[in-house]
Amino acid sequence: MEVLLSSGKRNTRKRIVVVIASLFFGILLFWTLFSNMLIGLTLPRVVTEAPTPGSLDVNFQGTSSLRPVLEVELFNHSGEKPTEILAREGDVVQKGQLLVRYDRTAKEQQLELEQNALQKLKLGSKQLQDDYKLAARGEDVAAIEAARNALESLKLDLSAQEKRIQMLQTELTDRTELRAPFAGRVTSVLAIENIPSNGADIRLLDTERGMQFDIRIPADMAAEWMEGDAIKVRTLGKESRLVEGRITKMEADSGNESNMPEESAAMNIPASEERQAAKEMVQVQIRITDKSLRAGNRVQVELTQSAGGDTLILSRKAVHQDRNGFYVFAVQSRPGPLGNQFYVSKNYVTVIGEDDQSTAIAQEFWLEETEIIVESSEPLEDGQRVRY
Amino acid sequence: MNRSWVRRWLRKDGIAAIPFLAPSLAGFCLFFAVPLAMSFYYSFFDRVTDGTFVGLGNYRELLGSSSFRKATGNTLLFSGVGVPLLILLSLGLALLFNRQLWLKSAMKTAVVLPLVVPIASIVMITQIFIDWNGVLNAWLYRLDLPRVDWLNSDGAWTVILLIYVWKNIGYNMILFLAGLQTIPRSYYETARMEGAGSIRQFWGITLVYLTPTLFFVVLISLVNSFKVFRETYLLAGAYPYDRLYMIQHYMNNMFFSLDIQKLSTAAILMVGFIVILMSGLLKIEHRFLENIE
Amino acid sequence: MKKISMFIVLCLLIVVFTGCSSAGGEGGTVNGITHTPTKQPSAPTQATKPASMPSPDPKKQSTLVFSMYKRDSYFETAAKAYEKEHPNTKIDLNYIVENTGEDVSRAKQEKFKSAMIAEFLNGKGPDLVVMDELPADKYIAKGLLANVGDMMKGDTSFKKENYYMNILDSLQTSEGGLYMLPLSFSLHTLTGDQQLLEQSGVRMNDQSWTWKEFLDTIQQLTAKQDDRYGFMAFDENKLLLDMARTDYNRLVDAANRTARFDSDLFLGMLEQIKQMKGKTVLYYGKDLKQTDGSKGFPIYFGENELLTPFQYFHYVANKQESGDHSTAFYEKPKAEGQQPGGYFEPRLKIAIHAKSSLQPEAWDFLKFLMSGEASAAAAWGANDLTYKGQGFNGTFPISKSLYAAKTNNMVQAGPLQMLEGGPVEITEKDLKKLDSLIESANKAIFDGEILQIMAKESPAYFHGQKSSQEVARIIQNKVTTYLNE
Amino acid sequence: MIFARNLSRLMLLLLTGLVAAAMMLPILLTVTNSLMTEGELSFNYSLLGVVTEASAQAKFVNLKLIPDWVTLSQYAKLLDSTPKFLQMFWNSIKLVVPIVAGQTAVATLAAYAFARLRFKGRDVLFMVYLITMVLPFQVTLVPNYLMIERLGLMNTSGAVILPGVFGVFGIFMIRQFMASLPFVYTEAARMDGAGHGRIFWEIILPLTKPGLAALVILLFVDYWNMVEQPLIFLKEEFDYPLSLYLAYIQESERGVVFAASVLYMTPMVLLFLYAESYLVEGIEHSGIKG
Repeated sequence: MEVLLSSGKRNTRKRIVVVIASLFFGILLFWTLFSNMLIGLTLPRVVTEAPTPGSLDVNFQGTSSLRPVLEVELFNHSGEKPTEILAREGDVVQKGQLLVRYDRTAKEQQLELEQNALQKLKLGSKQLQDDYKLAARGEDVAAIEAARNALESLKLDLSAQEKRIQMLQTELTDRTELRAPFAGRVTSVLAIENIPSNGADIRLLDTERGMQFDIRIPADMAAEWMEGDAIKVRTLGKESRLVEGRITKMEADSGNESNMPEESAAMNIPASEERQAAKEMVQVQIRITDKSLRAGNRVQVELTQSAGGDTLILSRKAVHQDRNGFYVFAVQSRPGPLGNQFYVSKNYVTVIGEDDQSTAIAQEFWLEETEIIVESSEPLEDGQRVRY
Repeated sequence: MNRSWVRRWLRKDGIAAIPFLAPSLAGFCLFFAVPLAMSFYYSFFDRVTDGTFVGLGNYRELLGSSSFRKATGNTLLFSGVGVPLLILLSLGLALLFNRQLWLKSAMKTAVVLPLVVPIASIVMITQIFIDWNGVLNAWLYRLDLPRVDWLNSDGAWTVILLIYVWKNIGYNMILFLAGLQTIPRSYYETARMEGAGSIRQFWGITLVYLTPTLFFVVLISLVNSFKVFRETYLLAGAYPYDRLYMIQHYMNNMFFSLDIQKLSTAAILMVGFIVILMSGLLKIEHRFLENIE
Repeated sequence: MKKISMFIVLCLLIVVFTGCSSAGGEGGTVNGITHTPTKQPSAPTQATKPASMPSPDPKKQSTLVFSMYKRDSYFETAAKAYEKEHPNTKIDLNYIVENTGEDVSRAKQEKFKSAMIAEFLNGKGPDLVVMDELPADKYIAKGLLANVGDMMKGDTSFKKENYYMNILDSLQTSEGGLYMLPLSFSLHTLTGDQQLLEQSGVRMNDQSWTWKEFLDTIQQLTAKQDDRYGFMAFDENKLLLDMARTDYNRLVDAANRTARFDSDLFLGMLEQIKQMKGKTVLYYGKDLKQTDGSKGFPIYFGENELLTPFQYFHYVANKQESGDHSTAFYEKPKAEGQQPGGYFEPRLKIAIHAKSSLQPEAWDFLKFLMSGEASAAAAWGANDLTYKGQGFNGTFPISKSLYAAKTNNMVQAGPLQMLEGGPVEITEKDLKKLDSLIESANKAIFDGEILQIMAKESPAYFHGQKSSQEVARIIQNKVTTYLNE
Repeated sequence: MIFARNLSRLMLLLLTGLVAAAMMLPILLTVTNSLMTEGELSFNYSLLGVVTEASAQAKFVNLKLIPDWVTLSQYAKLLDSTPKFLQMFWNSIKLVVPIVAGQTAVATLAAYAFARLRFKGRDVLFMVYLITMVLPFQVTLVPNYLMIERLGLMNTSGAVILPGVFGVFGIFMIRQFMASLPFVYTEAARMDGAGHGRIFWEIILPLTKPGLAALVILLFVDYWNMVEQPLIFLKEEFDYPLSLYLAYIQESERGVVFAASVLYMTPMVLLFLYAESYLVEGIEHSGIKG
């Protein structure tokens, strides 16, 4: 009897123990799965790529704007207001081509006046000639002398007046017109019809001599060049094309960047002075003789150099920089309880070259078959666990 | 007549034993016998690899080591006191729990629980008590007595002994309880009918039929008395207070000194001691087995 | 019946046979990882020391196993670099922990120690091993490490002048063998204000002073002036360790297995350290904390461990800020009659397994490691103040040329920006001073079970919990146990 | 008479109660401490192992049984931010369950041979078995390491499980139980011509039930607590069992050590509570009459 009772009691106890045990293990199991999921979710998410072996053509792109080799300003010296402007901006003009006509009326009136005065003088000279003839017949030496003087002075006046008229006449033809002194292109028309101008009226570019620009180029890329070498230059704008340029001047860069305000020679790197400073630059002047180019046009010099033989190509976003140099975040996988776990490891690399998309880094042992982090949802640290 | 029949079929058991023994023997050879044999081999050489045979040189050196002698003495003392104490206490408890008792189950659980306490907790709780700033010293302070550095005093020995007993009493009790179940109740009933008192029953039946279990418990208690090294080591390090410096410390230190020869030699000596002890126990057991045949 | 006995005999035979063959020379393959699969089990593999180190056969395919406790990126870099140069050699790096931070409990360290013992004693083990976490003296005593000193001598391509031979020479054992090569080291020095010390008129000679003389000097110095403390030590225990280290031979007689920690010598050390506390000796760890005067203690001498050249300048700059303009470095006290020369602490000590079948390859790789050719670190910066995780790249390298390259980098980089205060110019003159400090270092800082026992027990005295005799007795007991094992 | 019997019962109860209380104290301490906040713990035990100045006379570790504030924060922290803990918990299960099952099976068979059969060299062989049980781990570590490596088990759970399965403890223990079973039980079957297989399976095994229950409990406890083997033979931390987490718990994790201990103990306690009923199930209940 007692045995039966106690065995019944025992069975209930066993059942209780089983229930508690399954509860205990159940909770732990649930928690194991749940917490792993939770931790997984809180990890920063990263996007990776594998560096591909190959040589990156390191592109150098330098842009600069053209400036002319020779450009002159044409002035109206008459001070008359322009009446007709024949040239338009961008016109290609021949030597001697009429560009601007100026107001002639003032000059013409003056000429008329002068001619009238000449007429008067001529009339006066007839009188004096007669006087002189009369006096010459006489014996009065003084009178003869006086008459001759008067006639001489009048002749001088006459010739002076004639010269003036001549001058006025040339002025009338010359100064009332602006003609191209050389073949070229009108770069700008400053004159405005009917308004007298004080400064230049037309700016004319000498197309024979062409355009030129200055640019800073990494020394190692420019190493093969000499003055006088030809170089391809790309024009920027709607109709981009390649034109031939010629190097006119090369000099080592002074390093003082304030000297060149214009150009933005850049290796397409995140603005990092250290990097710039690290590269030796050369100042190059290139002349282009292409008629279609205008001053101020942006031109671009594109250079490619194969960076090393043993390089790996990475997305540029993957390479970061700090005080000690360039580094990448690699993904390291360590086996974990539920499959592999991934950790960030920071590794310094040697950057060999870059273009706007990718970076070439020196081949290093650990880079083989390593996933490099390109993007991350959070800032990363060495040793951090991530998911991807 | 009966007896000779038994003997005859026992003799035939050799073949029958093979299937029972084979799995165990295979694994045992691989993981235990070979290492044991190698240890034995090491104890006669001066180096583990390419050593030269030095005969009993290692043994001589070992016995000449005062630290080894100290360790042996301490171990003998500890086990000599600890094992009987533990067995007495656990047997008493097992007998107690084998009777009808209120809240028996709960108390039994309470006694067994120390078994499951992880070493880390044991060490930490011990430290709470015996640390320089520990509870024991706090009590001493309240009694206006000076503090004691328990780990560097003879008190440490008692502390370790307490840990040993506390931890293993449940272990032994389980064994005894299981052992007690193998004694048929009918024996007691017969004895009671024959008018034997409970003390007589204990000596005549319980203890006799418990002999194999007892044999086992003695050996396990001995093994466990060696295992208390783990706690000692975590509490007091590789070089504890003199009295606590046991044979396990010696062996452990020899291991980390790469002195496998001395380690093996010490182990072989220890084994020798245990073999003698066990032969004695086995002999008693045999007598018992013959008794119940 | 017969079958049973046959069975038992067979089993025992298996036992004995496997036992013997395993115990004999081990050269077999394990998991197919290890090299030389063909080797007579009984052939003596005792390292026959080559008169001249044969250069490794470049055509031989080999895998060098290199074990260490902690992962070190320098080794990884170097291994890959070496593999690239030697396509037929593979380096198998084994480490237990990523960094020591994950092993606060030292469980892994215990594992590393045990595994190494098991491997070495089985005649396997790595070809190269970093000994920093292992008891090197025991390994040497058991003949498990190859004498790299001999390899060095036998190798004509090894250029001694490129290395700090003073460091290597002082790591030789008493028999003249050199079993470990440190890849780097740090310097232990005293610092003081030269001008001030000269003005004080107290005679001193840091080339030869013992601790007693040094402490006497301090006492004289502090007797003269009032506002300056004598010596800023890190704490009592470290001071005791330093003192015990110099007098180690008088405290421990390993040959006769006796210790003299109960002697007046040791008791004197203990008591002196406690007595001098205050005016003469300050303890960085405690006193500075209590007064909150972060820099405010004017002292005559301080002690310093220089891990990097950077620290040298950093320290000098710090002193300058607190008013000492002529900071000079002095040698730490040494035992009586000892050669002049400062203390250094070897780091990343690498040994070659005496039974490695790839010793020439291992030596070649070790040479490569020492040369620092694969060192990636360009310069020292403020982040490199600590040794932690810097490994080889952080500390003074054993290679002179590497050191020169690094310091050159430092000079090139211009003035050092300190964590606080202004930048510090690094001059050739400063570097020369530092050079002489390095060149003169010839005493290795060592550690061991005995010193550890001492360091564990003595704080009880310094904190006033026990008497010096009590502490000395406990130490004496434990050390005696240790020596007599 | 009745009074005296009750009195002695009461006395016994009191005695065992006292013993039980003393035994329970450390466990109670563990459980109650596991319910304290981390702050309370560090306040109580910050002085542990610290060498204090002699002047700091009255500063002691604060032993407290009842938490100021009962909280499950330790458990939450342990389960939430220590994924390692749970991983190790399952590792323990994965290691211990095969060992216990394997050793029980192997040992029961071998024990039968040692206890109930008689063959030459039995006692010697048994002695050799026993010796290996006594040796400390370090003694056989070097040859063991070699063996494990040769078998290709290094760094796999097999390196821990297999030696466990062939452990000697079970053989020894079950042998003792079987040895003490009176021969009369098997004689009848023997006379009926039953083979050893049948005798083992139908008679001896049911009779050893309490022993098996004890064995399972003790084996589980032993292997749940093992430290050295997994530490040496397993490489990766995520393979480690819970015992290693606790044996080498870090200073910084002290705040969760009590909670970890409680969770660590729970499976063993549950197992004991479950198996206990078999443990005390006497022979009379097992249906065999002598």
